[in-house]
Order: sequence, then structure tokens, then C-alpha cells
Amino acid sequence: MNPVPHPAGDDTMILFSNINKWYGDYQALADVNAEVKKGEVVVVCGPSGSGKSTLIRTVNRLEEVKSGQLLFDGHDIHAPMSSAALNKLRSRIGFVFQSFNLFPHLSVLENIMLSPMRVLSVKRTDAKARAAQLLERVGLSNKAGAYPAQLSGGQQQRVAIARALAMEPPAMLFDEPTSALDPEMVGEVLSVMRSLASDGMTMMCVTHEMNFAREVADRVWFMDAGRILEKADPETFFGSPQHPRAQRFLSDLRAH
Amino acid sequence: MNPVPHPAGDDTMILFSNINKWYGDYQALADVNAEVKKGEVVVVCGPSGSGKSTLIRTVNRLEEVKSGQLLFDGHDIHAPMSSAALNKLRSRIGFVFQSFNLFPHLSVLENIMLSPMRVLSVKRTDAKARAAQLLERVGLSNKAGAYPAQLSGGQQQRVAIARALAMEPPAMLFDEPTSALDPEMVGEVLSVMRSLASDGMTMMCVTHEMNFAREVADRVWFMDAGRILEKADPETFFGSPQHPRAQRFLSDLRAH
Amino acid sequence: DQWSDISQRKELRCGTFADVPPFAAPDPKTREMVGHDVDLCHALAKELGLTAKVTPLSVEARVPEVKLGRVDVTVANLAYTKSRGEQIQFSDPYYVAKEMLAVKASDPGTAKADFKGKRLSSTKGSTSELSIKMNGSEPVTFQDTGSAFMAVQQNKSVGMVANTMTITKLVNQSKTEGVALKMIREPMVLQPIGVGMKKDEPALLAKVNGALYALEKSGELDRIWAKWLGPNTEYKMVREEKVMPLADLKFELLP
Amino acid sequence: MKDFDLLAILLKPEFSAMLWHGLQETLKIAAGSWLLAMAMAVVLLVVRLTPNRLAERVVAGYVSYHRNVPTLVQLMLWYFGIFSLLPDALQGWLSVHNAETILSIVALGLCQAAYFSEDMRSGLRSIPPGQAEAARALGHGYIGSMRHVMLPQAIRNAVPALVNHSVSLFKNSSLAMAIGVAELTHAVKEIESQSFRTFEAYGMATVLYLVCSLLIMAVGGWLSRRYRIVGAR
Amino acid sequence: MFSVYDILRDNWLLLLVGQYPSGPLGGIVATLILSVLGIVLAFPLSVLLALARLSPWRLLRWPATVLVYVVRGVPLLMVILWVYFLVPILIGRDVSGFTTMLCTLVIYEGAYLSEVVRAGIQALPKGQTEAARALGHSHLGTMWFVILPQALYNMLPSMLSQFISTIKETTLGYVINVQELTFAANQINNQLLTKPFQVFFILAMTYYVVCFSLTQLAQWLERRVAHKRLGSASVKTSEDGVSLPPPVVVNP
Ligand SMILES: Nc1ncnc2c1ncn2[C@@H]1O[C@H](COP(=O)(O)OP(=O)(O)OP(=O)(O)O)[C@@H](O)[C@H]1O
Ligand SMILES: Nc1ncnc2c1ncn2[C@@H]1O[C@H](COP(=O)(O)OP(=O)(O)OP(=O)(O)O)[C@@H](O)[C@H]1O
Ligand SMILES: NC(=[NH2+])NCCC[C@H](N)C(=O)O
Ligand SMILES: [Mg+2]
Ligand SMILES: [Mg+2]
Repeated sequence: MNPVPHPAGDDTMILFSNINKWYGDYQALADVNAEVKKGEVVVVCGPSGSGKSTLIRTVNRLEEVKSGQLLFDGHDIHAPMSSAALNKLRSRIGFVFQSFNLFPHLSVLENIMLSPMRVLSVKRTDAKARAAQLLERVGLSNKAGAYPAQLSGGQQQRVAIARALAMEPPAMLFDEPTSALDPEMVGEVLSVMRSLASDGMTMMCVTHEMNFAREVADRVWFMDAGRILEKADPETFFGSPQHPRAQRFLSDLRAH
Repeated sequence: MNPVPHPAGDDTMILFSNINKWYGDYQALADVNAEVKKGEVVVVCGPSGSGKSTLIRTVNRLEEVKSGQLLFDGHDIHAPMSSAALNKLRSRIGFVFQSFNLFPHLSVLENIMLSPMRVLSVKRTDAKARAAQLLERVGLSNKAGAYPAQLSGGQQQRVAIARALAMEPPAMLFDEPTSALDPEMVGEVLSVMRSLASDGMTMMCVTHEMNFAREVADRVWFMDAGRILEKADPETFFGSPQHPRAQRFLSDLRAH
Repeated sequence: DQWSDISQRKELRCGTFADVPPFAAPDPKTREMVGHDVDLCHALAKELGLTAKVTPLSVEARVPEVKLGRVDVTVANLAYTKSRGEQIQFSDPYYVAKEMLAVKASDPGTAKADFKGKRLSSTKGSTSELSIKMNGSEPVTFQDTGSAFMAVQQNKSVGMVANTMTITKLVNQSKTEGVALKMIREPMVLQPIGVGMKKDEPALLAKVNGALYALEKSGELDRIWAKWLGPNTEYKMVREEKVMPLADLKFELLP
Repeated sequence: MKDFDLLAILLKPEFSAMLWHGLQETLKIAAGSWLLAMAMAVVLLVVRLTPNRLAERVVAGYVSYHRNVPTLVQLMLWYFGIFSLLPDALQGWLSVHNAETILSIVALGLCQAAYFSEDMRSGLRSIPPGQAEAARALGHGYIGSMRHVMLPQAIRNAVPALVNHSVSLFKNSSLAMAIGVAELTHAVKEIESQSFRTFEAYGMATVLYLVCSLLIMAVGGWLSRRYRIVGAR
Repeated sequence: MFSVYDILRDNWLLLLVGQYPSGPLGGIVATLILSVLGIVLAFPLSVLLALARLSPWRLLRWPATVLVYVVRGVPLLMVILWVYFLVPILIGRDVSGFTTMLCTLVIYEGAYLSEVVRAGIQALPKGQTEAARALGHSHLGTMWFVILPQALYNMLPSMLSQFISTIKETTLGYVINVQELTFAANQINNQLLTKPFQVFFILAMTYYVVCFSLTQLAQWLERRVAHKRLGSASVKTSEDGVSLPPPVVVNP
């Protein structure tokens, strides 16, 4: 659990080195090398099936890799380790799912309190205070006692973000956080993410919301067929994409 | 089963006279009068819930009507008759469903051969030859041995069309044949329908594909609230719709 | 050992039939177990300075239940056989019972040999069943005597075998309800009846035997007999044997 | 378990004969009641599918009775109760022809028919309505669409449940012991009470039962693989 | 049928409580006590078995799987005989028929119920496990705080049907002299001797009434759970007879 020596500088939050991932004999990630710096917001985009979800899920080891090294805040995530150690690491990586995955049997407040109490052994009163504060932050103070099924999709996703934040992670990962939402709810979730970014949170975010990428991202990664084909700042990426695949992707998007 | 005397001319394929249809106390079709001529392609359009499916399903009596007369190729479909007679009539009306409804336990070839063999008592070898020919026509010769679950939606729908054609129906009915398909597969199904139309098949087709309607249809019927509000050739309908409801419908469509 | 367990808990767990009158069956009015064996249990317990806890058992469970120690003694018209003797130990027999055959009154047969190869019903795991086999007949066995009786009534078997008392009672009952039966005079087998106990418990055996002889001496055994089986009952039976060692018996023991 | 000695049972001709006859009787009851149950289940299903309220009620009552009354009690009711109501001639005939076995086949078969028919019905109900519509639109009659479209799918859907209930049926054959059928459980109890080799006797029976049950499950697994709808997940 | 009434009038108490208080508690009360105790004790066992079967460790998975298959493959009667024979040897003390039957039911129902629990766990969306793991919960923590509370709630109706199965299975206690309802009916039958149909008809109807009411309860519970799962937000629409919307939490 001690930071291992690695070539990344002190300002590196996530470092992918030569990551390869296979599903059976399908290669889902091929030689991925990339870096997310502390405080940076990275948006990952690319066509369906290009490996975006796979990539982001390797960061907290929801997917195992075949080879390569992945450092998160100095820790080698895919090194052999006890499951207790892995759980400890995971608790420090915020992850937000496309389908929210709130716990339907717990109220909103309990959803947020559960993991701090059970994983980090935070005292109930402290967990509750912190949860209330986070609900405030995502604008849902009045829903503390509600159950997930009573909330709209956008509200659920904001609770999911609060739940992840409750573990005080140094970085947050988002896997298409708005694509299960009705259009009118996308905005509320993006604005929470925007405020997170402006508070300096390190974020890695798979999304098709190109406006968000343009405004908020520090870097855009474009993936296809398991490879990151282009890494650029948003201006360059949206203005003059280099890779022909990226050019086609962007023109397809605009055709809609 | 003999053609009954009726006011339609010899060139009428389908004739709706004063058709009324109720679901409980909801009137799904109100006084529908319309005619599909032999060799004509009619596209039925209208907002959701307007009764398009209901209308087309009355043609092969998948829905019973409350009153009115419906002639198909000279036969009074809704007259009291033995179920054997009804089955005989139905076997001569090609019907293609939105959700394909292929028989999942039969291979593609068997799907096409089943009804000719079992309903029309065609010999196995003949049925097989005809099925192969139809598969050729819809461009799926190489999938004869495949099972429905192994095909994409577009392929399944093309098989469904071939299955209906195998009964050599004088007319084909389509109920939103492309709306369960991913966008990239819509084209392949429409092109099969286009070729059918150009071969002179009589077709009645519920669809939201306005380009198809514009190019292929001889007549467009616009429905709302169980009534056919407008019948026009596509140029007139798309160029200068008469009914305010149709105008609104078309402008909504274009806003997309 | 078991005797010290028993004397410690001051209770004699006594297995009886569950519903074989007149030995042990619930009284329909009071729902209490009553019968010859029930009284004998109480008498034995009293003699030993204990109270009796009567536990009804199915016919075939009588041996395994004492063997496994779930009851201390079985007082359930339990006949000595050599193979049972290998499993459990017996007190000295307190009378000699006969297994009798009852058939429909209309049946032409008169001797047990006439029923060779025929279906005869009995309770499962009883010496009745054994005697049917020894007679070369085909046993149809049930959980209880009532079912065996009904089997005859319903033509499922030609006749049934049980001890004299049960047969007497059932033959009498058949006169008023159902199809009349008759008892074949010739007994199927003779068998000594004793109290069953777990093997290798000499102290218990001595105590039980002692109590039996004492009850014999005080006339208690005769009184219980008279109450349930004697001349004033429908069975009209006379108690011919006293408690005596097995070795004194004059007939061949069952295998 | 001082000395575990299977041969003490197997080598003794009378014991091995009892075991063999017990197994035969068990298989006879299981097979007989399975056939009866299947036939009856089809009848129940057909009756239930006719659009007749009364017929439907009757079948629903039949199913409800057999599912809410313990199988053992049904067996007793047949053997002790209903038998007593039969005419003498029939009673006599049954007795000569092994009434215990016949009645246990009847009781177990009729009982399991309720389960089988429900399995088939839910197999039928889980077919999307579009299938029947497609068959009708192509001109198939009721019988034809049942035979070529609905039933092939319904049976496939029902196979797992039917297999589970077939195993149940097989296991329930042991209840026939309670009415005096000399099937496998009866036989080993007998052997046990004569040989007092409890462990060996029960062990034998357990293994025999287990092997048969696993065999039924394996056949069921094979059937559903063999007839799996190709491509379905 | 007049005699049915007579039999009931003369013997209702025996059918209800057996020979209690002059004998052991029996009749339908014993049946119910046995079933309730059986299912209540089988429940924790079934959860443990289900967890073992879903556990990543082969050492837990294998024995649990074997137990479940043995129970599924062997008649209840055989299990009863084994317990009757083995338990006294194992615990070195004799046990009553009631206890024997109870042990049997716990093992038997535990195995069957574990299949229900397992199915309930596996039916939950994978996202629930993933979310919990992503938050740092361990395998057991995930099960305990996230998966089991949902799975067990969803399983309530199945558990009630298991309870009905258990009631039906207690009848086999009759074979080892457990004085439950079937035993009482047989006692009555042996007294009357000439009314077997009436006696067993009463017996069957008694079971039917008890189990049928519970079946209805299970169906009601099933509808309720289905409702609850969709959340109160969507309950309104479903009451309008419009088809139910899909559950809010969908599998990715
Ligand atoms: N569990 C799996 N087993 C096998 N193949 C998988 C599995 N998960 C994903 N894949 C394949 O890996 C590839 C990458 O999948 P991934 O979900 O990462 O794509 P994505 O970029 O997130 O796509 P989308 O935009 O549709 O979410 C796809 O081709 C997919 O079919
Ligand atoms: N089986 C039914 N019972 C009651 N109402 C029905 C039934 N089927 C259809 N309806 C109602 O009849 C009306 C017409 O339905 P229909 O399916 O014909 O519409 P549609 O024009 O095909 O719509 P869509 O474009 O959504 O397919 C709708 O209001 C619908 O709710
Ligand atoms: N929960 C249960 N025990 N399920 C019932 C399966 C076995 C049961 N004895 C039967 O055959 O019906
Ligand atoms: Mg993805
Ligand atoms: Mg429609």
C-alpha cells in the first residue's frame, strides 16, 4: 500500500502504462499509455464499443488487465494484493455509473452514510452530518429521507455523486453519467460535475456531452478499437482533430 | 369464399366501408372509408395512438370490428365464417410486424417453409426451393441455416418479409416494419420494400419513414383519433397538407 | 448406566402401542392413553418408585426406540424372538401370547395351512408379519392394526394376523360393522411377551424383573389382566402363565 | 459404525432380492405415475385452454387441491378412503392386481399432473403474444399454430420445471411405503430391521435414489441443451 | 356425509391439539409449530448455504453444492430415516420424534430454500454489486449491507411457499410417530375402522384450508413486493391499468 517507485511525477493522479485487456480473444484495450494529472479533468470519448467503459473500469479494478501497470495516486492498482487492501484502495476512488446503482432499500441519506460507516468506520453522527452537507452540495437537502425509486433519474445520479464524494476520494471517475437520463435532467447532473471540477477535483469522465467536454475538460482522449488515438486539449480536439477516425467521429456527431 | 357483390371496382384490393372499432368504451376507429387499389402503395401515418395499427390489423382480422364492411380482394373479411375459411383468407394476406415475430425455434429456411407446407400443403421440396429463392431476393441466401436469434434486427425483418411473401399474397401489410430497428439497419429493410413496390406489389404500410413515403407511396393516409383525416398523393401531402392536424404533425416531424 | 439415569430423573419412559386397544390407545373421551400396557407401565413405575411417562410408538418402532434409548422400556405386547434378542434384552415373560388369524366368516378355509400363498395383512415389523411368512403366505403390512383390519374389509387381503386380543376385538366389531370375520382356531405361533430394554443394562434388567415378580406376587398383574382382558371384558381371556424365566418355556422360540 | 460391511447385505440372497424388487417397484411406480401425470396434465391443459369458465374453474380447483394437500394424505385418502367406496368387484380386481401399487400410481400421478400442467401452462404463457399473432396472420389454424409454433416453444420453456417436478415425483414414490408397497424405502427398512445393518442398508438406498435423481436431472439437462433455441442467450 | 360432522364433533380436540395435555402436544397445532420452527431455523442455514454456493472459495462452494444436490436427489423419507438413526449417535443422546422431524426439516428445507436465496441474489442487477465494490465494501460487506437486504425482501413470497411445502412435509413425521395432524387422523381412523373415507377426507380438507389460505397470502404478498420494488412513484400509473414501467435500476 506504500506508493511504489514509478516514473510519474508527484503531480500524477492516474497513470496507465502499457495496459492491455482481453475479453476471451477480443482485445478490448491495446497498449494504453496515458496520464491524468492531479486537478485535471479528462474527458474520454469515442464510438460505441471502443473500450471507454473498459478503460475507466480498470482504474478501480472492476476489470482485471492482462498486462501493464496502473498507478492511482501512487498505488499500483493491479499489483497482487489482499482483497482487504484492494477494498481499501477502491474506497478512495470515486466512481459514478451510467445507471446510478443506488441501493434501493436504503434512503438517500443512508445510501450516502453506508460506506463511510461500514468501510471507513466513521461514526454515525459524523457520517450523517457529512451526508447532509453533501446533499446540500448536490441540491437535494429536501430528499434526504426519500428512497431512490421516488427520485427522478437526474436526482438519483446526483445522489450517486454525493455517495461517491462521501468517501472523500482524491479523484472521481464517471462512466457516461448522463446517458441514462431524459434530456431535461442532463443539465442538473452536468452542473454538479462542473462545480466539482471548478473546486479542483481530479476527474476522468466518459461522456458524449461534447459541450461539457469543450467547457470543462483540460484534456480530451479519443478512443477507438481499444486504443487512445488522440489526446488533446478541447480546443484543438474540437477545432482541428488530427486523427482521421476522430474527424469522422466528430462529423458524425454533428450530423445529428 | 366467393367474391361478394360490392360497390368496388375490379381494381380494388382493399376496401374499408364505414369501419368502426371500439376498445371497451374507447373508439379506436371511427367511420373509416378508404380504398387501396391493386398495385398501389399506401402509406399510413399519424401520431402515436391514432389508430394506425388498429386499422391495418383489421384487414386480416387480427382485430374484430364493431361495424362496417372490409373487402380484401373481393372477400368480406369480417363476415361470419368458419375459422377454417378465415385462416384460408388470412393466409393470402401478407403481414409484417414491427417486432418481426419470427419463430425462434425454427431456422430461417424453416420459418419460410413452415406455412406454405402446413397451410397451403406445398410439397417440401417445392417449399424449400421457393424459400431459397425468396431468401435470395431479400439478400440473405447465406443465412438459410441460421436461427432468428443469430440475426440482426434488420436481417430478421427481411426474413419476416420473405416469410410473408412465401404465401404468395396479392397484397402486403406492414405495421411500422422499421421502428424496432437500429438506424443503420433501417435502410436494408426499406430497400427490400422498395423493390417489392417496384415489382407492382399492392402494399399498405404504417411507417414514420417520411422519405420512404415520399419516394414510394402512391397515396398517403393521415390518421388521427381513429379517423383518416387526409388522403393525398405524397407530393400534395408533404408539400401542402390540407388538414391543420396534418400540418402540425409534419412540422413536428421536421423539428427533429 | 441407564438405571441410574432413570432413578435420577424419577421418570420411567415407557413405550406402548399408539392405538392398539386393549393394550394402549387414546380414550376418545379424555384423549388419554389407556389400556393394559398403560396400566402395566404405571404399575411398574410405581413398584420402582418412579412415575411413568407413556410414549405411544408405532408397531415397528418398538424395538429401535428402546435400542436407541429413546424410551427406557417397551411395554407393548412385545414378543421375544431370537433376532430381537440380539438387539435388545427382554425381561422374563409375563405371559404367552398367540398370533391368531382372522378371515371373512364366509371363507371356506379352516386351518392356517389353507391360507398358504394367500395375501394376509398385519402390522409392519411385528411377529404377526413373521408368522405370515413362516406360514408361506404373502404379507401385506401396515403401520397399524386398523389398516390391517380394513385391508380385509376392503378385500385387499384374505385375512389378517394379530394377537388374540386384537383379533377377538376386531372379530366382535366386524359382527356389527362391516363384513363379519371369523377367527381360525389354530394359532399361527406362540410367543412369550416381555418388557423390552436396552441391551447390556444389567441393573435395569434386574430392577424390571424384580418389579414384575413383585407385581405378580401382589396380584397386581392379575388385576390389570382382569380389568382389560379378563372374563368381564369382551376378550374373556384367562391368564394361564405366571412370570417365569424364558428358559422354562416349553415351545420353540421364534427366529 | 463398527464395521461397515456392504457385502453382508449384497451377498445375502434374500436381502439382495428384496433390494432388487424394491428398486423395480420404485421404478415401476415412478414410471407409471409419470406417464399418467403427463397424460392427465395435457388433458388439464387442453381443458383449461378452452374458453369455458366452468371448465377453467374445475381445472383450477383440481390444481389447487393437489397443490395444497400433502401428497401422503392424498395417498392415504386414495388407499384407505376412496378405495372403500369402490364397488366390491373393483375392490376384488384391484386386490388381485396389487392394489397398493396401482393406487399409489394413481395418487401420485394425479397429484403430479397438477404440477405438470401448471408448468406447461406457464411455458405457454411465457411465449410473446406476437408469436400467436404471426401464426394466425400466416393462416395457421388453432391446432396448427399450437402444434408448429406454440407447443414447440412452450415445451422448451417448460423443460426445466418439468424436470424438477419429475425428480419430485420420483422421490415421492417413497411415500408409497406408507400404504404397504414394497418399494425401495420399504425394502431397506425391512432389511435394516432384519439385519440391523442400518448404515449399509440406508446407504445403499440413498445411493440408488441419488443416482436415479441425478440421472433424471442429467437427461433433463441434455434435453434442454439438445433442444435449446439456437442463439437464445 | 353426516358422519363427517359426527367425526368432527367427537374428535375435533384430538385433531386440534392431539392428546395434550394428557399426552404430548399433537394435531394441527403440532403441525404448525413444527413447520414454523422448521422454516425459521432453516432460514439462517439457507442463507449460509447460498452464500457458500456463491462464495469465491471452492472449499465452501463444493460441500454446499453437494449437500443441495443430495437433498434434491433423495426422498424426504430417506432423510428422516438417516436423521432418526444418526442424530442420537452424533450428539450421544436420544432425541424425540419431534426433534428428529425438526432436524430433518431444517436440513431439507435449508437446502431447498438456499436455492431460492441464491436465485434471489443472482436476480439482482449486477450494478448493485459493482457499486458496493467500487465504494470499497468487501465481498461479505457487499452481501450483508447491500445484496441480502434486497434479495431477502424480494424473496418473501417464495419463502411463504416454502413454508407451505414445509407444512405438507410434516405429514411424513407420521412414519416416525410424531403426533401431528396426520397421526391424529390415523388414530381416529383406527378407532372407527369403518369410516376411512370420511376421516381422510376431513384430513385432506384441513390441510387444504390451511395451505390454501397461505397460498392466497403468498400471492397477495407477491403482488405487494412487485409493487414495492417499482417504488411508490410508479405505483400510481400501474393502478391505472397501464403496463408497469421497467424497474428504475436497470442492468447496464
Ligand atoms: N464482459 C465482456 N465480455 C466480452 N466482451 C466485452 C465485455 N464487456 C465489453 N466487451 C466488449 O469490449 C468492447 C469494449 O466495450 P466497452 O463497454 O468498453 O465499450 P464502450 O466504449 O464503453 O462502449 P459504449 O459507448 O457502448 O458504452 C466492446 O466491443 C464490447 O463488446
Ligand atoms: N387492446 C387494446 N385495448 C384497449 N385499447 C387499445 C388496445 N389496443 C390499442 N388501444 C388503444 O387504441 C388506440 C389506437 O391504438 P393503435 O395501436 O392503433 O395506435 P397507433 O396509431 O398504431 O400508435 P403507434 O404509433 O404508437 O403504434 C390507442 O389509444 C390505444 O391506447
Ligand atoms: N421446499 C421443498 N421441500 N420443495 C419440495 C420438493 C420436494 C418435495 N418433497 C416434493 O416432492 O414435492
Ligand atoms: Mg460504455
Ligand atoms: Mg402502432
